Amino acid sequence: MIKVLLFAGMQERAGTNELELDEDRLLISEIKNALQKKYDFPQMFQGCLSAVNEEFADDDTEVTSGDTVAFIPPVSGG
Amino acid sequence: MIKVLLFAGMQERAGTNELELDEDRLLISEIKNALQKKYDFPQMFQGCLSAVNEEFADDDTEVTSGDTVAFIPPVSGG
Amino acid sequence: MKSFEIVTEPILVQDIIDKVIRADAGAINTFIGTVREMTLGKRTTYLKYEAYVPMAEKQLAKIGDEISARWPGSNTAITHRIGSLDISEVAVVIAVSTPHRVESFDACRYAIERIKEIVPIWKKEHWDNGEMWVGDQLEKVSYSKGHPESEEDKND
Amino acid sequence: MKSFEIVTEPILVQDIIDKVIRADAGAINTFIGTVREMTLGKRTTYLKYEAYVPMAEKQLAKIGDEISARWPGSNTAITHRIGSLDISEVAVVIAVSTPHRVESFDACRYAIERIKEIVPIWKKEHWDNGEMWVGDQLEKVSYSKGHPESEEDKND
Repeated sequence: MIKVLLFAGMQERAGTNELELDEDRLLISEIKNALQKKYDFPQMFQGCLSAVNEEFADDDTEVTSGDTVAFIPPVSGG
Repeated sequence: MIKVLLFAGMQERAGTNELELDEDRLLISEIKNALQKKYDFPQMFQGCLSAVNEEFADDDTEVTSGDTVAFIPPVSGG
Repeated sequence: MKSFEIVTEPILVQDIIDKVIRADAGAINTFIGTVREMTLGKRTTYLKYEAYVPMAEKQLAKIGDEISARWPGSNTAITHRIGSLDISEVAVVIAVSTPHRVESFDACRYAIERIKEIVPIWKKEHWDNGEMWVGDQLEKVSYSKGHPESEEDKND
Repeated sequence: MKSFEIVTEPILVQDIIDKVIRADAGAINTFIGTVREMTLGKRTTYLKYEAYVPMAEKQLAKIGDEISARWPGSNTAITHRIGSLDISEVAVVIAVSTPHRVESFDACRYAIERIKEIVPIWKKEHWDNGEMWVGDQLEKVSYSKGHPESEEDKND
Protein backbone atom coordinates (compact mmCIF):
# COMPACT_ATOMS: atom_id res chain seq x y z
CA MET A 1 0.00 0.00 0.00
CA ILE A 2 1.29 3.48 -0.95
CA LYS A 3 0.16 6.50 1.04
CA VAL A 4 -0.43 9.81 -0.79
CA LEU A 5 -0.65 13.18 0.99
CA LEU A 6 -2.36 16.23 -0.50
CA PHE A 7 -2.10 19.85 0.69
CA ALA A 8 -3.58 23.31 0.24
CA GLY A 9 -5.76 23.74 -2.87
CA MET A 10 -5.20 20.16 -4.02
CA GLN A 11 -6.45 18.87 -0.70
CA GLU A 12 -9.58 21.00 -0.95
CA ARG A 13 -10.18 19.92 -4.54
CA ALA A 14 -9.84 16.25 -3.65
CA GLY A 15 -11.84 16.64 -0.46
CA THR A 16 -9.23 14.65 1.47
CA ASN A 17 -5.70 15.07 2.77
CA GLU A 18 -4.70 11.44 2.47
CA LEU A 19 -5.24 8.61 0.00
CA GLU A 20 -4.16 5.00 0.08
CA LEU A 21 -3.24 3.28 -3.16
CA ASP A 22 -3.41 -0.47 -2.98
CA GLU A 23 -0.34 -1.04 -5.17
CA ASP A 24 3.09 -2.55 -4.64
CA ARG A 25 5.05 -0.41 -7.07
CA LEU A 26 4.30 2.79 -9.00
CA LEU A 27 6.12 5.68 -10.65
CA ILE A 28 5.36 9.19 -9.37
CA SER A 29 4.19 10.03 -12.90
CA GLU A 30 1.71 7.14 -12.78
CA ILE A 31 0.30 8.39 -9.48
CA LYS A 32 -0.03 11.90 -10.93
CA ASN A 33 -1.91 10.57 -13.94
CA ALA A 34 -4.28 8.56 -11.80
CA LEU A 35 -5.03 11.51 -9.51
CA GLN A 36 -5.42 13.93 -12.39
CA LYS A 37 -8.00 11.61 -13.95
CA LYS A 38 -9.82 11.22 -10.64
CA TYR A 39 -9.89 14.87 -9.44
CA ASP A 40 -9.33 16.96 -12.58
CA PHE A 41 -6.93 19.38 -10.82
CA PRO A 42 -7.22 22.78 -12.58
CA GLN A 43 -3.48 23.21 -12.96
CA MET A 44 -2.65 19.56 -13.70
CA PHE A 45 0.20 19.42 -11.17
CA GLN A 46 1.77 22.51 -12.76
CA GLY A 47 4.58 23.79 -10.54
CA CYS A 48 3.83 20.95 -8.18
CA LEU A 49 6.79 19.12 -6.63
CA SER A 50 6.75 15.57 -5.36
CA ALA A 51 8.27 14.09 -2.22
CA VAL A 52 8.80 10.49 -1.20
CA ASN A 53 9.21 9.88 2.51
CA GLU A 54 9.78 13.62 3.10
CA GLU A 55 12.49 14.01 0.46
CA PHE A 56 11.97 15.66 -2.92
CA ALA A 57 11.63 13.18 -5.80
CA ASP A 58 11.21 13.15 -9.60
CA ASP A 59 8.42 12.01 -11.89
CA ASP A 60 10.37 8.84 -12.68
CA THR A 61 11.03 7.95 -9.05
CA GLU A 62 9.61 4.54 -8.26
CA VAL A 63 7.75 4.13 -5.00
CA THR A 64 6.89 0.88 -3.33
CA SER A 65 4.43 -0.32 -0.75
CA GLY A 66 5.04 1.40 2.59
CA ASP A 67 6.29 4.65 1.04
CA THR A 68 4.57 7.98 1.65
CA VAL A 69 4.23 10.24 -1.39
CA ALA A 70 3.42 13.94 -0.94
CA PHE A 71 2.46 16.39 -3.66
CA ILE A 72 3.78 19.87 -2.88
CA PRO A 73 1.98 22.68 -4.73
CA PRO A 74 3.87 26.00 -5.03
CA VAL A 75 4.87 26.93 -1.47
CA SER A 76 4.06 30.29 0.11
CA GLY A 77 5.52 30.28 3.60
CA GLY A 78 7.33 33.20 5.21
CA MET B 1 31.12 81.92 28.51
CA ILE B 2 31.54 79.01 26.10
CA LYS B 3 31.05 75.47 27.38
CA VAL B 4 33.25 72.68 25.96
CA LEU B 5 32.44 68.97 26.30
CA LEU B 6 35.03 66.21 26.01
CA PHE B 7 34.40 62.48 25.58
CA ALA B 8 36.11 59.10 25.61
CA GLY B 9 39.90 59.20 25.40
CA MET B 10 40.02 63.00 25.20
CA GLN B 11 38.03 63.24 28.41
CA GLU B 12 40.43 60.87 30.17
CA ARG B 13 43.47 62.73 28.85
CA ALA B 14 42.08 66.07 30.01
CA GLY B 15 40.86 64.63 33.30
CA THR B 16 37.53 66.39 32.87
CA ASN B 17 34.39 66.08 30.76
CA GLU B 18 33.58 69.76 30.72
CA LEU B 19 35.47 73.05 30.44
CA GLU B 20 34.27 76.61 30.53
CA LEU B 21 36.03 79.20 28.38
CA ASP B 22 35.50 82.74 29.55
CA GLU B 23 35.25 84.20 26.06
CA ASP B 24 32.51 85.93 24.07
CA ARG B 25 33.47 84.74 20.62
CA LEU B 26 35.85 82.06 19.29
CA LEU B 27 36.37 79.92 16.19
CA ILE B 28 36.28 76.15 16.65
CA SER B 29 39.85 76.07 15.31
CA GLU B 30 40.94 78.52 18.04
CA ILE B 31 39.40 76.32 20.72
CA LYS B 32 41.16 73.27 19.28
CA ASN B 33 44.52 75.05 19.32
CA ALA B 34 44.06 76.17 22.90
CA LEU B 35 43.09 72.68 24.08
CA GLN B 36 45.88 71.02 22.11
CA LYS B 37 48.39 73.31 23.81
CA LYS B 38 46.88 72.63 27.23
CA TYR B 39 46.45 68.84 27.05
CA ASP B 40 48.80 67.67 24.28
CA PHE B 41 46.29 65.20 22.82
CA PRO B 42 48.25 62.35 21.20
CA GLN B 43 46.33 62.52 17.95
CA MET B 44 45.91 66.30 17.80
CA PHE B 45 42.20 66.14 17.08
CA GLN B 46 42.84 63.78 14.18
CA GLY B 47 39.53 62.35 12.93
CA CYS B 48 37.79 64.38 15.60
CA LEU B 49 34.54 66.10 14.62
CA SER B 50 33.11 69.17 16.29
CA ALA B 51 29.55 69.99 17.28
CA VAL B 52 27.98 73.25 18.36
CA ASN B 53 24.76 72.96 20.32
CA GLU B 54 24.43 69.29 19.29
CA GLU B 55 24.86 69.89 15.55
CA PHE B 56 28.02 69.10 13.60
CA ALA B 57 30.14 72.16 12.84
CA ASP B 58 33.36 73.10 10.98
CA ASP B 59 36.71 74.44 12.11
CA ASP B 60 35.74 77.92 10.94
CA THR B 61 32.38 77.94 12.73
CA GLU B 62 32.23 80.85 15.14
CA VAL B 63 30.77 80.18 18.56
CA THR B 64 29.59 82.79 21.01
CA SER B 65 28.94 82.96 24.71
CA GLY B 66 26.17 80.55 25.73
CA ASP B 67 27.05 77.99 23.07
CA THR B 68 28.04 74.44 23.91
CA VAL B 69 30.90 72.99 21.88
CA ALA B 70 31.53 69.23 21.83
CA PHE B 71 34.53 67.44 20.39
CA ILE B 72 33.57 64.08 18.95
CA PRO B 73 36.47 61.63 18.58
CA PRO B 74 35.95 58.76 16.08
CA VAL B 75 32.71 57.09 17.12
CA SER B 76 32.40 53.36 17.82
CA GLY B 77 28.77 52.67 18.66
CA GLY B 78 26.79 49.68 17.44
CA MET C 1 14.79 23.21 22.37
CA LYS C 2 14.45 22.70 18.61
CA SER C 3 16.18 25.25 16.41
CA PHE C 4 13.91 24.55 13.42
CA GLU C 5 10.29 24.25 14.29
CA ILE C 6 6.72 24.48 13.05
CA VAL C 7 4.39 25.63 15.82
CA THR C 8 0.70 26.39 16.23
CA GLU C 9 1.00 28.81 19.17
CA PRO C 10 2.15 32.47 18.95
CA ILE C 11 5.91 32.84 18.53
CA LEU C 12 7.91 34.81 21.09
CA VAL C 13 10.73 36.51 19.20
CA GLN C 14 13.05 36.48 22.20
CA ASP C 15 12.83 32.67 22.40
CA ILE C 16 14.24 32.38 18.88
CA ILE C 17 16.97 34.94 19.58
CA ASP C 18 17.98 33.06 22.73
CA LYS C 19 18.68 29.97 20.61
CA VAL C 20 21.46 31.74 18.65
CA ILE C 21 23.11 34.07 21.20
CA ARG C 22 26.74 33.04 21.69
CA ALA C 23 29.79 34.62 23.31
CA ASP C 24 31.68 34.64 20.00
CA ALA C 25 28.86 36.30 18.05
CA GLY C 26 28.73 40.08 17.93
CA ALA C 27 25.72 40.35 15.65
CA ILE C 28 22.25 38.84 15.46
CA ASN C 29 19.93 39.57 12.58
CA THR C 30 16.28 38.73 12.97
CA PHE C 31 13.61 38.62 10.30
CA ILE C 32 10.01 38.67 11.44
CA GLY C 33 7.27 38.05 8.91
CA THR C 34 3.91 39.44 10.02
CA VAL C 35 0.43 39.35 8.51
CA ARG C 36 -0.05 42.49 6.42
CA GLU C 37 -3.51 43.97 6.07
CA MET C 38 -3.39 45.32 2.51
CA THR C 39 -2.04 43.37 -0.46
CA LEU C 40 -2.61 44.74 -3.95
CA GLY C 41 -5.49 46.87 -2.71
CA LYS C 42 -7.31 43.97 -1.07
CA ARG C 43 -7.92 43.94 2.66
CA THR C 44 -6.86 40.66 4.24
CA THR C 45 -9.02 39.72 7.22
CA TYR C 46 -6.83 36.83 8.31
CA LEU C 47 -4.41 34.26 6.95
CA LYS C 48 -4.30 30.55 7.33
CA TYR C 49 -1.03 28.66 7.11
CA GLU C 50 -0.77 24.94 6.54
CA ALA C 51 2.38 22.81 6.44
CA TYR C 52 3.61 19.32 5.73
CA VAL C 53 5.03 19.51 9.24
CA PRO C 54 7.72 16.80 9.44
CA MET C 55 9.11 17.64 6.00
CA ALA C 56 8.89 21.39 6.66
CA GLU C 57 10.99 21.02 9.82
CA LYS C 58 13.54 18.94 7.91
CA GLN C 59 13.72 21.58 5.18
CA LEU C 60 14.17 24.39 7.72
CA ALA C 61 17.05 22.43 9.26
CA LYS C 62 18.49 21.98 5.76
CA ILE C 63 18.48 25.77 5.34
CA GLY C 64 20.34 26.00 8.64
CA ASP C 65 22.94 23.55 7.33
CA GLU C 66 23.32 25.56 4.12
CA ILE C 67 23.89 28.73 6.15
CA SER C 68 26.46 27.06 8.42
CA ALA C 69 28.39 25.90 5.35
CA ARG C 70 28.24 29.27 3.63
CA TRP C 71 28.83 31.52 6.66
CA PRO C 72 31.18 29.68 9.04
CA GLY C 73 30.70 30.58 12.68
CA SER C 74 27.02 31.38 12.18
CA ASN C 75 24.10 29.95 14.15
CA THR C 76 20.54 29.85 12.84
CA ALA C 77 17.10 29.27 14.35
CA ILE C 78 13.80 29.40 12.47
CA THR C 79 10.25 28.99 13.76
CA HIS C 80 7.21 29.16 11.49
CA ARG C 81 3.69 29.26 12.82
CA ILE C 82 0.73 27.56 11.15
CA GLY C 83 -3.02 27.83 11.66
CA SER C 84 -5.13 31.03 11.59
CA LEU C 85 -3.25 34.31 12.04
CA ASP C 86 -4.74 37.77 12.46
CA ILE C 87 -3.37 41.03 11.08
CA SER C 88 0.06 41.90 12.55
CA GLU C 89 0.54 38.44 14.08
CA VAL C 90 3.94 36.86 13.60
CA ALA C 91 4.10 34.06 11.00
CA VAL C 92 7.84 33.42 10.93
CA VAL C 93 10.90 34.37 12.94
CA ILE C 94 14.43 33.79 11.68
CA ALA C 95 17.45 34.59 13.86
CA VAL C 96 21.04 34.30 12.69
CA SER C 97 24.05 35.12 14.84
CA THR C 98 27.47 35.70 13.29
CA PRO C 99 30.77 37.07 14.55
CA HIS C 100 30.41 40.24 12.44
CA ARG C 101 27.40 42.22 11.29
CA VAL C 102 27.52 41.99 7.49
CA GLU C 103 27.18 38.19 7.40
CA SER C 104 24.21 38.29 9.78
CA PHE C 105 22.21 40.32 7.24
CA ASP C 106 23.27 38.19 4.27
CA ALA C 107 22.59 34.88 6.02
CA CYS C 108 19.19 35.93 7.35
CA ARG C 109 18.18 37.22 3.92
CA TYR C 110 19.25 33.90 2.43
CA ALA C 111 17.09 32.05 4.96
CA ILE C 112 13.84 33.85 4.10
CA GLU C 113 14.45 33.45 0.36
CA ARG C 114 15.05 29.72 0.79
CA ILE C 115 11.93 29.33 2.95
CA LYS C 116 9.94 30.66 0.03
CA GLU C 117 11.54 28.08 -2.26
CA ILE C 118 11.92 24.75 -0.51
CA VAL C 119 9.78 24.58 2.64
CA PRO C 120 6.34 22.94 2.27
CA ILE C 121 4.20 25.64 3.88
CA TRP C 122 1.15 27.20 2.25
CA LYS C 123 -0.66 30.42 2.96
CA LYS C 124 -4.34 31.02 2.31
CA GLU C 125 -5.46 34.63 2.27
CA HIS C 126 -8.94 35.40 3.49
CA TRP C 127 -10.72 38.61 2.54
CA ASP C 128 -14.26 39.77 3.29
CA ASN C 129 -15.48 38.27 0.04
CA GLY C 130 -13.24 35.33 -0.69
CA GLU C 131 -10.09 33.35 -0.15
CA MET C 132 -7.09 32.10 -2.10
CA TRP C 133 -4.18 29.76 -1.62
CA VAL C 134 -1.21 32.00 -2.43
CA GLY C 135 0.97 30.42 -5.10
CA ASP C 136 -1.70 27.91 -6.01
CA GLN C 137 -4.04 30.64 -7.19
CA LEU C 138 -7.27 28.67 -6.95
CA GLU C 139 -9.37 31.68 -6.06
CA LYS C 140 -12.77 30.86 -4.64
CA VAL C 141 -14.45 34.07 -5.84
CA SER C 142 -14.32 36.04 -9.03
CA TYR C 143 -11.97 38.96 -8.49
CA SER C 144 -12.50 42.07 -10.57
CA LYS C 145 -8.81 42.83 -11.05
CA GLY C 146 -7.97 39.28 -12.08
CA HIS C 147 -5.25 37.33 -10.36
CA PRO C 148 -2.58 39.24 -8.47
CA GLU C 149 -0.07 40.30 -11.09
CA SER C 150 3.20 39.42 -9.54
CA GLU C 151 4.62 37.09 -6.91
CA GLU C 152 6.77 40.00 -5.73
CA ASP C 153 3.77 41.91 -4.49
CA LYS C 154 2.34 39.11 -2.42
CA ASN C 155 2.09 39.21 1.32
CA ASP C 156 5.67 38.70 2.46
CA MET D 1 7.58 55.83 24.05
CA LYS D 2 10.64 57.24 22.29
CA SER D 3 11.62 55.56 19.02
CA PHE D 4 15.25 56.72 19.27
CA GLU D 5 16.77 56.32 22.65
CA ILE D 6 19.97 55.97 24.65
CA VAL D 7 19.39 53.89 27.78
CA THR D 8 21.42 52.60 30.69
CA GLU D 9 19.27 49.57 31.53
CA PRO D 10 19.19 46.25 29.59
CA ILE D 11 17.26 46.46 26.32
CA LEU D 12 14.27 44.18 25.75
CA VAL D 13 14.23 43.38 22.03
CA GLN D 14 10.45 42.95 21.95
CA ASP D 15 9.95 46.52 23.19
CA ILE D 16 11.79 47.86 20.16
CA ILE D 17 9.90 45.57 17.78
CA ASP D 18 6.58 46.71 19.28
CA LYS D 19 7.40 50.29 18.30
CA VAL D 20 7.45 49.45 14.57
CA ILE D 21 4.73 46.77 14.15
CA ARG D 22 2.00 48.09 11.87
CA ALA D 23 -0.95 46.55 10.02
CA ASP D 24 0.45 47.60 6.65
CA ALA D 25 3.91 46.15 7.30
CA GLY D 26 4.57 42.53 6.39
CA ALA D 27 8.25 42.47 7.35
CA ILE D 28 10.34 43.52 10.32
CA ASN D 29 14.10 43.28 10.28
CA THR D 30 15.95 43.53 13.56
CA PHE D 31 19.64 43.97 14.14
CA ILE D 32 20.99 43.18 17.58
CA GLY D 33 24.56 44.08 18.43
CA THR D 34 25.94 42.05 21.30
CA VAL D 35 29.23 42.08 23.17
CA ARG D 36 31.54 39.54 21.55
CA GLU D 37 34.13 37.79 23.65
CA MET D 38 37.00 37.41 21.20
CA THR D 39 38.24 40.21 18.94
CA LEU D 40 41.49 39.74 17.05
CA GLY D 41 42.56 37.04 19.45
CA LYS D 42 42.05 39.13 22.57
CA ARG D 43 39.50 38.14 25.17
CA THR D 44 37.21 41.02 26.08
CA THR D 45 36.10 40.90 29.71
CA TYR D 46 33.53 43.67 29.36
CA LEU D 47 32.79 46.78 27.33
CA LYS D 48 31.95 50.26 28.41
CA TYR D 49 29.87 52.52 26.19
CA GLU D 50 29.70 56.27 26.62
CA ALA D 51 27.55 58.73 24.64
CA TYR D 52 26.91 62.41 24.18
CA VAL D 53 23.35 61.50 25.03
CA PRO D 54 21.19 64.39 23.74
CA MET D 55 23.10 64.63 20.47
CA ALA D 56 23.20 60.83 20.07
CA GLU D 57 19.40 60.63 20.35
CA LYS D 58 19.06 63.44 17.79
CA GLN D 59 21.40 61.61 15.42
CA LEU D 60 19.51 58.33 15.82
CA ALA D 61 16.30 60.18 14.96
CA LYS D 62 18.08 61.67 11.94
CA ILE D 63 18.89 58.15 10.74
CA GLY D 64 15.19 57.33 11.14
CA ASP D 65 14.31 60.34 8.96
CA GLU D 66 16.82 59.27 6.33
CA ILE D 67 15.30 55.79 6.25
CA SER D 68 11.73 57.14 5.97
CA ALA D 69 12.79 59.28 3.01
CA ARG D 70 14.63 56.47 1.27
CA TRP D 71 12.20 53.61 1.99
CA PRO D 72 8.66 55.05 1.99
CA GLY D 73 6.27 53.21 4.24
CA SER D 74 9.01 52.11 6.61
CA ASN D 75 9.09 52.62 10.38
CA THR D 76 12.30 52.60 12.42
CA ALA D 77 13.18 52.35 16.11
CA ILE D 78 16.68 52.28 17.57
CA THR D 79 17.81 51.92 21.17
CA HIS D 80 21.47 51.95 22.18
CA ARG D 81 22.60 51.09 25.66
CA ILE D 82 25.52 52.77 27.44
CA GLY D 83 27.46 51.90 30.58
CA SER D 84 29.20 48.62 31.37
CA LEU D 85 28.11 45.57 29.35
CA ASP D 86 29.13 41.96 29.87
CA ILE D 87 29.79 39.35 27.19
CA SER D 88 26.63 38.57 25.14
CA GLU D 89 24.72 41.55 26.53
CA VAL D 90 22.80 43.62 23.99
CA ALA D 91 24.37 46.98 23.09
CA VAL D 92 22.05 48.09 20.32
CA VAL D 93 18.72 47.03 18.83
CA ILE D 94 17.46 48.35 15.51
CA ALA D 95 14.01 47.41 14.21
CA VAL D 96 12.67 48.44 10.82
CA SER D 97 9.24 47.49 9.51
CA THR D 98 8.42 47.74 5.82
CA PRO D 99 5.56 46.53 3.61
CA HIS D 100 7.82 43.98 1.87
CA ARG D 101 10.81 41.99 3.05
CA VAL D 102 13.66 43.19 0.84
CA GLU D 103 13.48 46.80 2.01
CA SER D 104 13.48 45.75 5.67
CA PHE D 105 16.94 44.20 5.25
CA ASP D 106 18.32 47.12 3.26
CA ALA D 107 16.97 49.76 5.62
CA CYS D 108 18.17 47.99 8.77
CA ARG D 109 21.61 47.51 7.27
CA TYR D 110 21.69 51.19 6.40
CA ALA D 111 20.84 52.07 10.02
CA ILE D 112 23.72 50.14 11.58
CA GLU D 113 26.21 51.55 9.07
CA ARG D 114 25.04 55.10 9.80
CA ILE D 115 25.23 54.53 13.56
CA LYS D 116 28.89 53.76 13.09
CA GLU D 117 29.37 57.02 11.18
CA ILE D 118 27.35 59.81 12.76
CA VAL D 119 26.18 58.90 16.27
CA PRO D 120 28.38 60.15 19.15
CA ILE D 121 28.79 56.88 21.05
CA TRP D 122 32.12 55.43 22.08
CA LYS D 123 33.09 51.94 23.07
CA LYS D 124 35.92 51.06 25.43
CA GLU D 125 37.12 47.48 25.37
CA HIS D 126 38.40 46.00 28.60
CA TRP D 127 40.66 42.95 28.64
CA ASP D 128 42.38 41.21 31.51
CA ASN D 129 45.48 43.33 31.00
CA GLY D 130 44.28 46.61 29.60
CA GLU D 131 41.69 48.76 27.93
CA MET D 132 41.19 50.82 24.79
CA TRP D 133 38.72 53.29 23.37
CA VAL D 134 37.82 51.73 20.04
CA GLY D 135 38.36 54.19 17.23
CA ASP D 136 40.37 56.50 19.42
CA GLN D 137 43.09 53.90 19.91
CA LEU D 138 44.67 55.37 23.03
CA GLU D 139 45.62 52.02 24.46
CA LYS D 140 46.49 52.01 28.11
CA VAL D 141 48.87 49.06 27.97
CA SER D 142 51.52 47.98 25.56
CA TYR D 143 50.03 45.39 23.26
CA SER D 144 52.37 42.87 21.70
CA LYS D 145 50.62 42.74 18.35
CA GLY D 146 50.44 46.50 18.00
CA HIS D 147 47.18 48.27 17.36
CA PRO D 148 44.30 46.28 15.88
CA GLU D 149 44.95 46.26 12.16
CA SER D 150 41.58 47.04 10.72
CA GLU D 151 38.35 48.71 11.70
CA GLU D 152 36.51 45.90 9.94
CA ASP D 153 37.64 43.38 12.50
CA LYS D 154 36.52 45.33 15.51
CA ASN D 155 33.75 44.24 17.81
CA ASP D 156 30.62 44.91 15.80
